[in-house]
Amino acid sequence: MSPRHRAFAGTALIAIALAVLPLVVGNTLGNTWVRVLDYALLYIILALGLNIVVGFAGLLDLGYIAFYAVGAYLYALLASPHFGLHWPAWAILPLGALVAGFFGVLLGAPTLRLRGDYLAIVTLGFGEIIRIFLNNLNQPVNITNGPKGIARIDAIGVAGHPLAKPLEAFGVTFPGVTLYYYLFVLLAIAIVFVGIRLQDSRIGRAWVAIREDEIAAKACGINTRNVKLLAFAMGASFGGVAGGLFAGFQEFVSPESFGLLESIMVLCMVVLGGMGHIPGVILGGLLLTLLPEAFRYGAGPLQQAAFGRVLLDPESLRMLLFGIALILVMLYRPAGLWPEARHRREFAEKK
Amino acid sequence: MGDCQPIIPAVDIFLQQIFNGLTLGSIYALVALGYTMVYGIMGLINFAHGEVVMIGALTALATAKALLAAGVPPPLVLLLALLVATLVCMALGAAIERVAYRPLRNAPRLAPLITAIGVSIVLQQVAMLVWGRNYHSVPQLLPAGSYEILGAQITEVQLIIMAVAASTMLGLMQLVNRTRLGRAMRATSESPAIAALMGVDANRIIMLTFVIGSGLGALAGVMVSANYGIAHYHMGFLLGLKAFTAAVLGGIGNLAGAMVGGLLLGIIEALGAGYIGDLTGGVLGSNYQDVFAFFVLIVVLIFRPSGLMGEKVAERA
Amino acid sequence: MARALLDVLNLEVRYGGIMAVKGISFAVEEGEMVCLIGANGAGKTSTLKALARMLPSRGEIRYGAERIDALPAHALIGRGLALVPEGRGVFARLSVAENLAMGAYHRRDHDEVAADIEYVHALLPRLKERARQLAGTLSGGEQQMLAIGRALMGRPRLLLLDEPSMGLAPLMVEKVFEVIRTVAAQGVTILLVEQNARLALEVCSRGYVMESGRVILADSAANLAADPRVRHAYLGE
Amino acid sequence: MNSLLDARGIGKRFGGVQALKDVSLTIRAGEIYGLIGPNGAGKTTFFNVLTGLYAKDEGEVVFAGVPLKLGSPHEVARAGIARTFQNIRLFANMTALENVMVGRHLRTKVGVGGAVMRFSKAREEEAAIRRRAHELLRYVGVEHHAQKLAKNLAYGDQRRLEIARALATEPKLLALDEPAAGMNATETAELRTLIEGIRADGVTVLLIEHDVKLVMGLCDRVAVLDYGIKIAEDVPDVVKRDPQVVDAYLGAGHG
Amino acid sequence: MMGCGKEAPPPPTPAAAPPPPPPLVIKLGHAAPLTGPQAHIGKDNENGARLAVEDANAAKIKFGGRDVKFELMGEDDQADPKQGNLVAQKFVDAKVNAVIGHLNSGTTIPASKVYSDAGIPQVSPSATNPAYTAQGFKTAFRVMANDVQQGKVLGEYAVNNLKAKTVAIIDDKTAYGEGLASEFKKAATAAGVKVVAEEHTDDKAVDFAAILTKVKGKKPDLVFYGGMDPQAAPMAMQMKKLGIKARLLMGDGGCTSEFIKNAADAAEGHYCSLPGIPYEKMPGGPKFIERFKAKYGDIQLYAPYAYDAVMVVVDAVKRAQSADSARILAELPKTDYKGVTTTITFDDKGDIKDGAISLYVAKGGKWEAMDTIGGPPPGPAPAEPLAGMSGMSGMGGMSGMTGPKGMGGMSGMGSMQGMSGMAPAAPAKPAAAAVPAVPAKK
Ligand SMILES: Nc1ncnc2c1ncn2[C@@H]1O[C@H](COP(=O)(O)OP(=O)(O)OP(=O)(O)O)[C@@H](O)[C@H]1O
Ligand SMILES: Nc1ncnc2c1ncn2[C@@H]1O[C@H](COP(=O)(O)OP(=O)(O)OP(=O)(O)O)[C@@H](O)[C@H]1O
Ligand SMILES: [Mg+2]
Ligand SMILES: [Mg+2]
Repeated sequence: MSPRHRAFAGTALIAIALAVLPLVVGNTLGNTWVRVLDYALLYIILALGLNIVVGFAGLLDLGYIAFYAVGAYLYALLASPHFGLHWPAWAILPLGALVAGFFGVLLGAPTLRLRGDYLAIVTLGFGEIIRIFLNNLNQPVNITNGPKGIARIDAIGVAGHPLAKPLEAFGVTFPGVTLYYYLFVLLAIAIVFVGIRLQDSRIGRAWVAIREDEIAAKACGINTRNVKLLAFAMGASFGGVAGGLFAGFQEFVSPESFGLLESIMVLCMVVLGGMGHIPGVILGGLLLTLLPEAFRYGAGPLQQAAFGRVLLDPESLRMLLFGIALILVMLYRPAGLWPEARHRREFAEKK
Repeated sequence: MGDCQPIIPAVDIFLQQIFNGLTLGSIYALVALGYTMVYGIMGLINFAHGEVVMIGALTALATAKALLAAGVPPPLVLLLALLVATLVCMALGAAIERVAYRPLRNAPRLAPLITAIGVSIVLQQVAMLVWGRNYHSVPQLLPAGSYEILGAQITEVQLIIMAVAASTMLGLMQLVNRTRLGRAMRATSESPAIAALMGVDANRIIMLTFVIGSGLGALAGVMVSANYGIAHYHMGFLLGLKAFTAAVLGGIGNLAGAMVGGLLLGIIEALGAGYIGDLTGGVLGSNYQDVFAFFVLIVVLIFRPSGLMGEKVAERA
Repeated sequence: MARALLDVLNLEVRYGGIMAVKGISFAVEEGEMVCLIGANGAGKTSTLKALARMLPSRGEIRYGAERIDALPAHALIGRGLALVPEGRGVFARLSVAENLAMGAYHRRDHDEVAADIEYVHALLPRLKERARQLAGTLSGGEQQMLAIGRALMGRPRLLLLDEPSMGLAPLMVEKVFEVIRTVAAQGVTILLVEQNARLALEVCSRGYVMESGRVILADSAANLAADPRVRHAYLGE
Repeated sequence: MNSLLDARGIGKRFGGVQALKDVSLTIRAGEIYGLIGPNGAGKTTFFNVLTGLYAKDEGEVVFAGVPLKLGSPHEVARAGIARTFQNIRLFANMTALENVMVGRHLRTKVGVGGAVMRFSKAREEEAAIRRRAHELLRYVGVEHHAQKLAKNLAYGDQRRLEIARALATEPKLLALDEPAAGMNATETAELRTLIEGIRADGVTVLLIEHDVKLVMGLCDRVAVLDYGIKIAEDVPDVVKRDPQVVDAYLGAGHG
Repeated sequence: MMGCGKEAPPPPTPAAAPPPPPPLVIKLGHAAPLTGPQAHIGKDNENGARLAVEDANAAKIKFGGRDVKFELMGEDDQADPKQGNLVAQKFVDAKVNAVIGHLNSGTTIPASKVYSDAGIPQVSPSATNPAYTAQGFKTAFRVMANDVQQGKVLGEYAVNNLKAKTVAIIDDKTAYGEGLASEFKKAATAAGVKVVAEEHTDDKAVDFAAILTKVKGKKPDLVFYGGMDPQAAPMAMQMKKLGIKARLLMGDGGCTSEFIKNAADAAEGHYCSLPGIPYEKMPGGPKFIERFKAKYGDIQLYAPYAYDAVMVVVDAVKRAQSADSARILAELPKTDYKGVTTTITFDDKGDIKDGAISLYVAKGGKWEAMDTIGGPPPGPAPAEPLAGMSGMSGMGGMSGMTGPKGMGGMSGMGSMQGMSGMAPAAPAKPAAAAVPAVPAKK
């Protein structure tokens, strides 16, 4: 087989695997795991967005979830009984990307001079400000419905079929979670594609240059302000899309989904997977979503098997194991589970 | 019409808000000192510091309860509880440093941040297993009296907290800026390898810094729980976050900055909660207290990118 | 025969898969002034770092009566071994005075430390002028002086110098070498790595030439300076 | 002769230190202009002000006939001034090749859309960037290290790489801050050939250097700074004999 | 010390000679936050549910000769809507027959969609946001008065009984706290009270000095707090420190033994409300408390409601004589069950009908019941007492009804009805709970 054929065969195989995965998982492990996969995909999209900001451009952003929130609330407000608007998802999602991108610039612009941990704390503050506004904008005019959140959001529809409803096709019933899975996979692939293309371009190089040495980058003629703002905007718009998907999938949004811990979790995915390395980030997103669920299933029964009784609360044990896993991974793979190997890529290309 | 409130605040209420802010601020400062200490040496946000504070509070509480039950007189109980908590936290700090941070000394910058988050989760869960999910009430060990100044109340506990925060800061500044150990700490913070050439055992210095920072955490924990009369395994997170914000506001790595940042944040929060409503004609209320605080933080950092007291970066192009 | 103060046997230094120093051996006698020259990337810095235990290495390093290859870096200055690292390595956020104080970190003889500060100030008056300035804001040359001054504060018996003339103005190079000579005259043993081979061979009594991680020549300074290979490769003739 | 760069009355102070005081100098197109002076004289500071990394206190610079927007490094680079740094500042974790490719950023323009869609124009531009980067690496003599991470190069090679990166921005004026530091005589001679070649290709060179032999042999004119003040400016032979310069900088050995 | 909540299942009774058919297992899902700041309340709910399942199993229910065995599947939803939906999906996959939960409205509402789609009945013990039952799902029930019901009672009580003319309102900006506070405000202003300050905090705060100082400046007669005890207790302490004389009035979130324990002497004199009738007055109440304490320690908050929620499902299962979700669902609306909190019947939305609400005052280190407003009277003990509760039947009805000693309470119409043993006629509107000048005596 020629390399071209091989690449094609590889792609086809991955495509088939991705297509069959939810059916297999749904029928063996149950739809819970398909739903877990759905969330994993949303987190992967988020992590890929944050990766642009943190991984490529080296800007530590602890308020990233704010963009997710912006996307989610935009969807919620435009497609729910709250304002009686029922826009189609396909109009809202791109708008969400745009609005979130705008918020990205809004955050980026005043913080350009800040470095490292100062930037981290300002972005954290920004994230909290957004959340607090969402939580409070039910007075004096009710915009966000405050802490009660917005319920009965329209499901995302494809070709007139709301994905929340099971679909009969090819003699198989696809439950809602599976349908969403397909949508999310497609979007995640698109975003991976954008990420890879950007990384391997003039712009991607400029981001890395800024990360490596901002002063030298400036002296090389890079307009660091614009390039940084671009990173913020791109990352934010990915977050905005993910937020819209989340709102449509969950059919409910409330401010508590957009707390600081979520930002930290997404950051963990990026770093633990391998900052700046797209496959690594995907792995990170996948692991950090699946792991706690696996612990949820494992923590009780495993103890039962090992000690004959449940010694520790499964819930505490689950979080405990999660914390320990974070520590261990970092100790043994400080650059992440699947770090960037820049020179390897370059070598491969030369041959 | 009848709702019309005087815009000029009543003196007693205003003064009370200042006291509130100073107390809260001193607490932030006390915790922030621990952050800044470690950050100053290692350039590491020790995300687990808030949890160390929590462990300090709960350990002191457990000790105090046991001692009170054994009939030990309260002043002695306080001292012993503080002592035990400090020792436990110091040991904890040493362990955290050894296990979670030392192996990552030369790792990418964000790696220790993630282990710090991991440690923080682990400490919380362990505390939950040991002390349960419930809130604990804290026996009154510090003096309970209070004074009235121009109609505003201030308790002895509050005065003690302010005094402890201020003297801790002064003590630390003395240590870091004036002593041989402090110089070694600062040298290590820049380059452990070069400091080693001067005979500095970087491992020892870093460990020591951690131990001091964590001991401070215990002190902070005791003060916090004494002030609020309540302790819980989850108390460290938010406190840590606020304190860290304060440290950044003041200029992280700078001890005086931690104090200034803490006090400022405390006063901003108190005045924010107290007066935003009146100032905005009721459109915004105390629910925007944190927005206000973060807004101030952002504005300060825009004009002073390394915090209020932060040193200019001594880097040359 | 007097035992060498520094005796290196089969020293190897690796960076990952790359071997930067490939099993070199050399010795420096007490009171001697020896130089190590070689092209960029020859492994000179790696060698000095290994001697100062800033890098892990294989092979034997004897210092005085002791093997030091298993010691941690911070244990050496107390034994009188000091390194002025390549690129100076001053503590940027410490003042000039504090940097000097760090040089005497391991010493407890406070009175003599104070006297040594006077001595260093006399030797390098610019440091006195700038005593309170943060070292990070000094010019390149000023930093080099500070690095040397700081090493002197440790009262070394063996001083390892990595390219002390780098970035110095001519007058200053003379000055620094004068200082080095003065120090050497007071009995401090010196191992000097220097790109300015001409100058190095002038002040030193013996020299080693390194290339690609190996010692390829070892001789008296005069012979080396006359060696055509050296003249061609390092003296630009 | 037409002047390429005209700096007038540049002043810069750091707290109590007046690093530059009323420094004026003119560099002619096509020459190699040396800037020397004792340590701490303000040479690097002059570079930093010129390339926009430090905000100036006083003065102005006219470059190629237009006033230079000081304080904005990327615009200075766009106007055609490129530099190297005294303490090498490469993108340590990028390969040598990528370092130079970053240097092309300024003269290329594919945006997000082009990068993602890889239109033929974008592909061509990318290929051209790569080609030019290889050329430049070859030009300075480190092409065999193209795929090594910059931080793993030997010191001398890092210096050359920095020059290649600077050249990638297509400068009219190349400002080199102590390029020969850490090089032995033979390597310095090679460097000299390189700089001469750069000049021959039409790039004006501004050189800070402490290697007097190199400066005096290479430069058409030399200016001397001392304590932030320009104390001399002339052809090397005159400067060399200027008693003030000998006193402050050269020392008796070089007279 | 390990905080281990799980008990080994009760050992199977030694089998008689003929091998019995395998028991019919009925799976109940229980979801609440078991980690995070609300973990203590979540675990409390789960414990309440566990106790109920044990009791139900001890009652040895049989359908057609087959033993029925209830199993509880407890999950942690972390009070996070996303986790809540995951847990819901897990229950659906596990084919649970009914769900008890979730604790918070923020998780209950999105999850209710999942249960509704799967046709699984859901009984929340503690979600009080009206929106939960307003979505039109046939599967959604709750055994607790919602914010509107409770807020209304509290608002009117503040005016009519506590004689407040001015109030300050504080809430924690959670769905629960703010929901309750806004309903309180509506009712109180309608009844003629002036709101002099409206302040907000959050559900993680411990420092309320600033807002309390502001409140102090406005000199209200009463301070209403919509939120939970972790904030309420320090709030009470700080009120005392600041010398605020006004009393706190709180909803169920502050109505806990933890509040009293943590606020200690600063708790004295504050008020709170709990949906339902004081436990000690319910037939199964005192015994429940005793047994719960013995097993899990103090009740945190909603354990009795979780217990009742399970029992309501068990009751429906018995009537349906089936484990089938659809059959259970058909029976649930017909519920008329005397629980430990109150007598439970549902309206057509799934809300508890005429939920009684009781008011308490902190006195001498414990909550003392004052009044009960609205709600059906606690009738006699169930005709068919569950085995686990059989011991209680003797103390049913009236014995629990003696007014709290030394209290001037028992003045609400609802309780008067109860005392006179009247049939659950049209419940008195709380507004009609006019305050008799003289405490009613039996
Ligand atoms: N950290 C490192 N990682 C990988 N390789 C390294 C590292 N440091 C040095 N090297 C390589 O080791 C070899 C020797 O380097 P070293 O710095 O010891 O040379 P040197 O003789 O001091 O050169 P120079 O005169 O340029 O300072 C070089 O090939 C260099 O590329
Ligand atoms: N960022 C800064 N903050 C404070 N002082 C500075 C700063 N940068 C430079 N200086 C001071 O300005 C003076 C000039 O420094 P500069 O680096 O320009 O000297 P130089 O001529 O390049 O010297 P060298 O030949 O040693 O590199 C020095 O005294 C230096 O200490
Ligand atoms: Mg070297
Ligand atoms: Mg310079």
